[in-house]
Amino acid sequence: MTFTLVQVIVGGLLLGAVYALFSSGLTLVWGMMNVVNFAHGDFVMLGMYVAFVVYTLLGGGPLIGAPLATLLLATLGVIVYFGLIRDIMKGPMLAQILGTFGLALLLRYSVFWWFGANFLSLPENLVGGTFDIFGIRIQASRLLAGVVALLVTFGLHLLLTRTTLGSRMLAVAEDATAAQLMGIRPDGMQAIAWAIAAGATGLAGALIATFFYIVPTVGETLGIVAFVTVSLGGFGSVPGALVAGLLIGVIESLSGYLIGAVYKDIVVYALFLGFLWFRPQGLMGKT
Amino acid sequence: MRFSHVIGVFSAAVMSVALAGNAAAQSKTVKIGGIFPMSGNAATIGVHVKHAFDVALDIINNPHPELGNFPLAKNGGLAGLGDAKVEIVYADNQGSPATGQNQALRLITEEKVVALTGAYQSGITLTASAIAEKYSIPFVNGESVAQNLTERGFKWFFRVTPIATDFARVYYEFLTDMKAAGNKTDNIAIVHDNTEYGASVANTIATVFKEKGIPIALDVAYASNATDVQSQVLQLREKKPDVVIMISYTSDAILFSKTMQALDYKPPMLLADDSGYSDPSFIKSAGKLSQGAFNRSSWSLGPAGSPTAVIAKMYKDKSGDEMDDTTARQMQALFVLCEAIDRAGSTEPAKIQAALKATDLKPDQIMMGYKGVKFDDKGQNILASGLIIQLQDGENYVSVWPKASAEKAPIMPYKGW
Amino acid sequence: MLLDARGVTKAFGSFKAVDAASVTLEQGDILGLIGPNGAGKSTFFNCLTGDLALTSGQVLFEDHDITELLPEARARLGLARTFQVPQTFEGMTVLENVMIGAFLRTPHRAEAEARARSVLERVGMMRLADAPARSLGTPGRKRLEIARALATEPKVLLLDEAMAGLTQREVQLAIDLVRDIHRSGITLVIVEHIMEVIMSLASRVMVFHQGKEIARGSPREVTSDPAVIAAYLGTRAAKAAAGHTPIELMGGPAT
Amino acid sequence: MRRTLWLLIALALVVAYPLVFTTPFQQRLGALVLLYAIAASAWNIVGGYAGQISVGHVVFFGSGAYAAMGAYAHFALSPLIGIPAGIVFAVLIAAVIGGPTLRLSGHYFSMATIAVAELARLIVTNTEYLGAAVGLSGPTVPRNVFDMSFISALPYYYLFLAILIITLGITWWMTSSRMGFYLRAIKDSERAARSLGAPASRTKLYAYMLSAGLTSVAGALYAMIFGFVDPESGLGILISVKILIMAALGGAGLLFGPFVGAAILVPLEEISNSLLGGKGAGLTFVVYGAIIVLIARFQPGGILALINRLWAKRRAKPTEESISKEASHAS
Repeated sequence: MTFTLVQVIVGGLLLGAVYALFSSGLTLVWGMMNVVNFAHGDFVMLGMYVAFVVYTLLGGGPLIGAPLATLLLATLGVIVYFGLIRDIMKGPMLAQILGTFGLALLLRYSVFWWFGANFLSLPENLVGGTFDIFGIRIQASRLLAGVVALLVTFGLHLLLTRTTLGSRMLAVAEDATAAQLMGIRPDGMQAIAWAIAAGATGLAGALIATFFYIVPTVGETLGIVAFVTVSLGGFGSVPGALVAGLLIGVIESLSGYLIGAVYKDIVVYALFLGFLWFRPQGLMGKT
Repeated sequence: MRFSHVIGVFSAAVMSVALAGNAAAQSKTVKIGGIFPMSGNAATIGVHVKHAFDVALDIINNPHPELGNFPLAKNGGLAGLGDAKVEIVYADNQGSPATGQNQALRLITEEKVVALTGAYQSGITLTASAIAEKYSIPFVNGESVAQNLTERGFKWFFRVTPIATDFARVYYEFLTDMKAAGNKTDNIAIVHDNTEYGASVANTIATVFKEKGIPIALDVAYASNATDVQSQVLQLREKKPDVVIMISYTSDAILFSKTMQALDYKPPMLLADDSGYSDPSFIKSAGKLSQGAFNRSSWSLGPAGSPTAVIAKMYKDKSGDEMDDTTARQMQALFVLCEAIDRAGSTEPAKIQAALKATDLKPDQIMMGYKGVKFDDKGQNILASGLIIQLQDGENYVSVWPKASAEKAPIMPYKGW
Repeated sequence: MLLDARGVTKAFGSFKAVDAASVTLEQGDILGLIGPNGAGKSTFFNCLTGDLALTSGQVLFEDHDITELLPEARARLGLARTFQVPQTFEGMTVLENVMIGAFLRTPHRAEAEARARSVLERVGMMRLADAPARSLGTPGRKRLEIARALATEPKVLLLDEAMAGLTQREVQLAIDLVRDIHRSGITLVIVEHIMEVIMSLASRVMVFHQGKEIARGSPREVTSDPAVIAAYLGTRAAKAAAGHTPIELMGGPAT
Repeated sequence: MRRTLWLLIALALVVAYPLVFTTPFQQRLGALVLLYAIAASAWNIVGGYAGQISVGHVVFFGSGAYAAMGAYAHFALSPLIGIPAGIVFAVLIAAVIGGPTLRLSGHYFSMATIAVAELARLIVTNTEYLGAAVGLSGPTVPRNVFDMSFISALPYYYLFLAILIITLGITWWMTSSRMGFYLRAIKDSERAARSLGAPASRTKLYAYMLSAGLTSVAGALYAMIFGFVDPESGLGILISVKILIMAALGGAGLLFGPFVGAAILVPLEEISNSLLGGKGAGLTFVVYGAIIVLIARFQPGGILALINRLWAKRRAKPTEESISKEASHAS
């Protein structure tokens, strides 16, 4: 009993790290630019397909797939920023929902058109199998995703708090006009933020692909988790997303095991709403 | 006299228009509407069924002597309608009951289809067939298993596929035979999603088994399209059931297989309820992790040269995928419909309806492992039945039960990866 | 006593933006709040209007405790305000902006419109009634905010830098407007950087520095207070600037 | 007066539509446009006028749909009886969740409404009484006219039209009353509105409740025309998004914006699905997505806003000079 419980919690933590991983990009653009990206889940999906294509064409694992997905998605992020976001972020919030939701459909069904609707999958042993530590099973692919999640969170946090680039980005986030007066180009900073966010999302997709199925509509499933994670963590807070992700992962695992799997999402949403009541700015958000 | 004269001219005109219409219909084509999910979560179904229907149309519209006595194979077209060709007009239901109904209406009134088939998800079949009923157009369903579809008192709805009660009986008989062969089968767990499909099938199985004196020991329900199923697998690992019955769509089926491997859990016997476990993309993605999985199916390849084997090969050439049960059942429904139209010798809905009611196909006239096709007054095929197949040696299912149609013997226990 | 704030303290974390400030306002007063940037005068102002909740202290309005009241409830009692950065209702016309204020005293649209028109007449914006508010520039917006506030028929009007960003001629026009409002019997609190405005309008002045009140009195008394000069310029600069009049130093007419 | 004339012409066109386009599919398309216009107009009250972007409106939609089908399925009553019950239920939910969530600003409000909607969907999926995942069906073979199960779309069309007119009437009445003024003010600057005495929380809550009640009517009508409701089609978040997109596309915060949006999107969706959907390559959504992106990018205020702007260009615009001139003149 207790043994299984430990496994449940370990599994929940690993799952939570993955949630955190694919939420960090969303929280970045959400917090910095006040843009809701409804296409976020589909960025994850694109990262997964990059990993799949890399594997099929080159036979390479995440060692090649992940950097390539990061790079390609970062490029896409910049394109999306200049092509769409730059204009809609000045508009009402509705225009943002409209624009990014349209983008989500466009991306999802372009992939559908190209790759078809079939479920795809990478081979299980692409990332070194499963460890067994005192009977607790840890999948190497999930562990890798978890470690990368920590690194990405840490890296983004350092970038934002310790570097000139980071403080410039934050200055733009704080007040774009004032930043411009100080000689910072808001456009450039925001494009970089999109590149980083989309790149991190692509990276997440490539890693998740090693243990999840790949299908054009997978972004829908993952997107909504990212939204809850980011809201719970506080918009714009990268460490917040990590803590929230871990929390949701463990709550889902525990409630799925103890109460029943059909109720785990109910538990998560109810807790989330209850939490919003007492702390509307999220775990680590600013008031 | 003048009045009757007018009547006479009028009726002559009507008759000639009717005849012309009839003649036109005969020289042209017979249009059938196909409503399937072609986008959204179940889009893969739509992709497969299109390939399958292409093959079916090839068989119906062109002479295929290699299929022997298989209905509609000999002639090029429907013999009963002067070799009229069959054409399918497809519509995407987008996984939504509302869209499905709109498209059914469009197919009936704009495309003037003479009959409908589809629509995969039971909820959509429900709304789409309601429109067909209102417009008095036959609706032949090949794959939706919800019980209530044939409980609505409809006159124009016909279902070829076996339904949950049939499966439950198959599972019970299969497990009884397995127990007789020395396997433990008393402690049964059902794992199912809480969609209309998963919940209703799980319910029916539980009820049937309880009646037979074997209550289900563990019921693991989960929400479909899960992001994670670790806790469910751990529940199973802890309770150690003898048999795990899996009722899952493709996405969750893949996750379960991957998670079972990651947590090193193998039930002694894994019995899947078709659906996700039959999807070729499941076999490609997770077949290697699910070796020895039993599966309910009504499709089996049959010996080389048999009509089923020929059809399977045509399908593989067309789509690149192996024929699976869901696709085959959909294809069978199309054959049943076309056979009835051929027998009716007309495209009038009422005549097709009458012909469908009179349908009586023998096992050698169908491609599925049913005992035949014959509808009761609710429209349910009373001869529908199933068999058990097993994933053996790689990526192919082989039929293992009942003995009469078994290609190989069942292998125990579940091997996994 | 119209308004009485006692020991108002507002802390953000450990930082006290306003530290135990008190003020009383009598019917007919024009109270000026001055102080260098970041002195806490705007925070104090927002504590009076109810936009910020007090950390400690008490605010009385006509002897009722309004400390816990929401801004809208204070408006109903007769406390109106303008904003430092104009908060014009961009999607509305000038007339509609003023009607929002007028609606406080009447639920009827026609009545609100009539009252709004008469306020527009009074502030000299009648011809712009149907113009979209977003077409206004800074002077227009500042004036519109005053009109809106007047439409609520306030007893006390709090003006937050109503003249910032105006040209000298526009400032003069605005001063005339404020005098006119004062003559109609409305008590005023004005936060202002421009000393000329304070000098010519205020009957009493309160000076803030680092969250604390450092001086109060008539405008003339306050501007000659060494502590005030030091607060504005720092002690060294105050000595260096000894030859100049205080008004010039504080950004008076010279700017 | 000119506006009234145009309105009458538009009304005449809408009334005449099903008599001109007579095939069942065209008539049904017309009915669906009106149905979505009702839902989007109801959303517009809180999303457009008050600027509170609710993404969870499907909760109210679903309560109407379930009430209508439940009246038939459990009590063998006409689905019409379910409408008032659905309204009461929706307004109650709005009152309960509106209190805490309307305090939340911007994105948090949107997220909270998404969470509420998902919660409702999950709970209903696990509630046997509401048909769980299978859903509830209406009468397929009508017992009488009150079962609202017609073959022709015409009765639906004119019923929906009547309700749309009522919805727009209520909206118009609201916008021209104090409440409407307050809502628009709160949308532009809540702080300023409150400083002028607008009771922001209460006004938003009333708008939310009004919007919820009307949305539930739309849900009930939806269930009637399709004769069915299940958790996905009655409570799926995509319905909310669809409603929101229609309002935004036509012009949120404008009386006829949602109608214009519905009149464009519903046919676009159905026709592109009819033309492209059967090919099974997902092209419908590529086209649909691209159009939405283009509109968001180039016309974020919606199509009606563009038309209004072109219209307004013909009028003279007051300039900055005239303002200061006027001011000096008056003082």
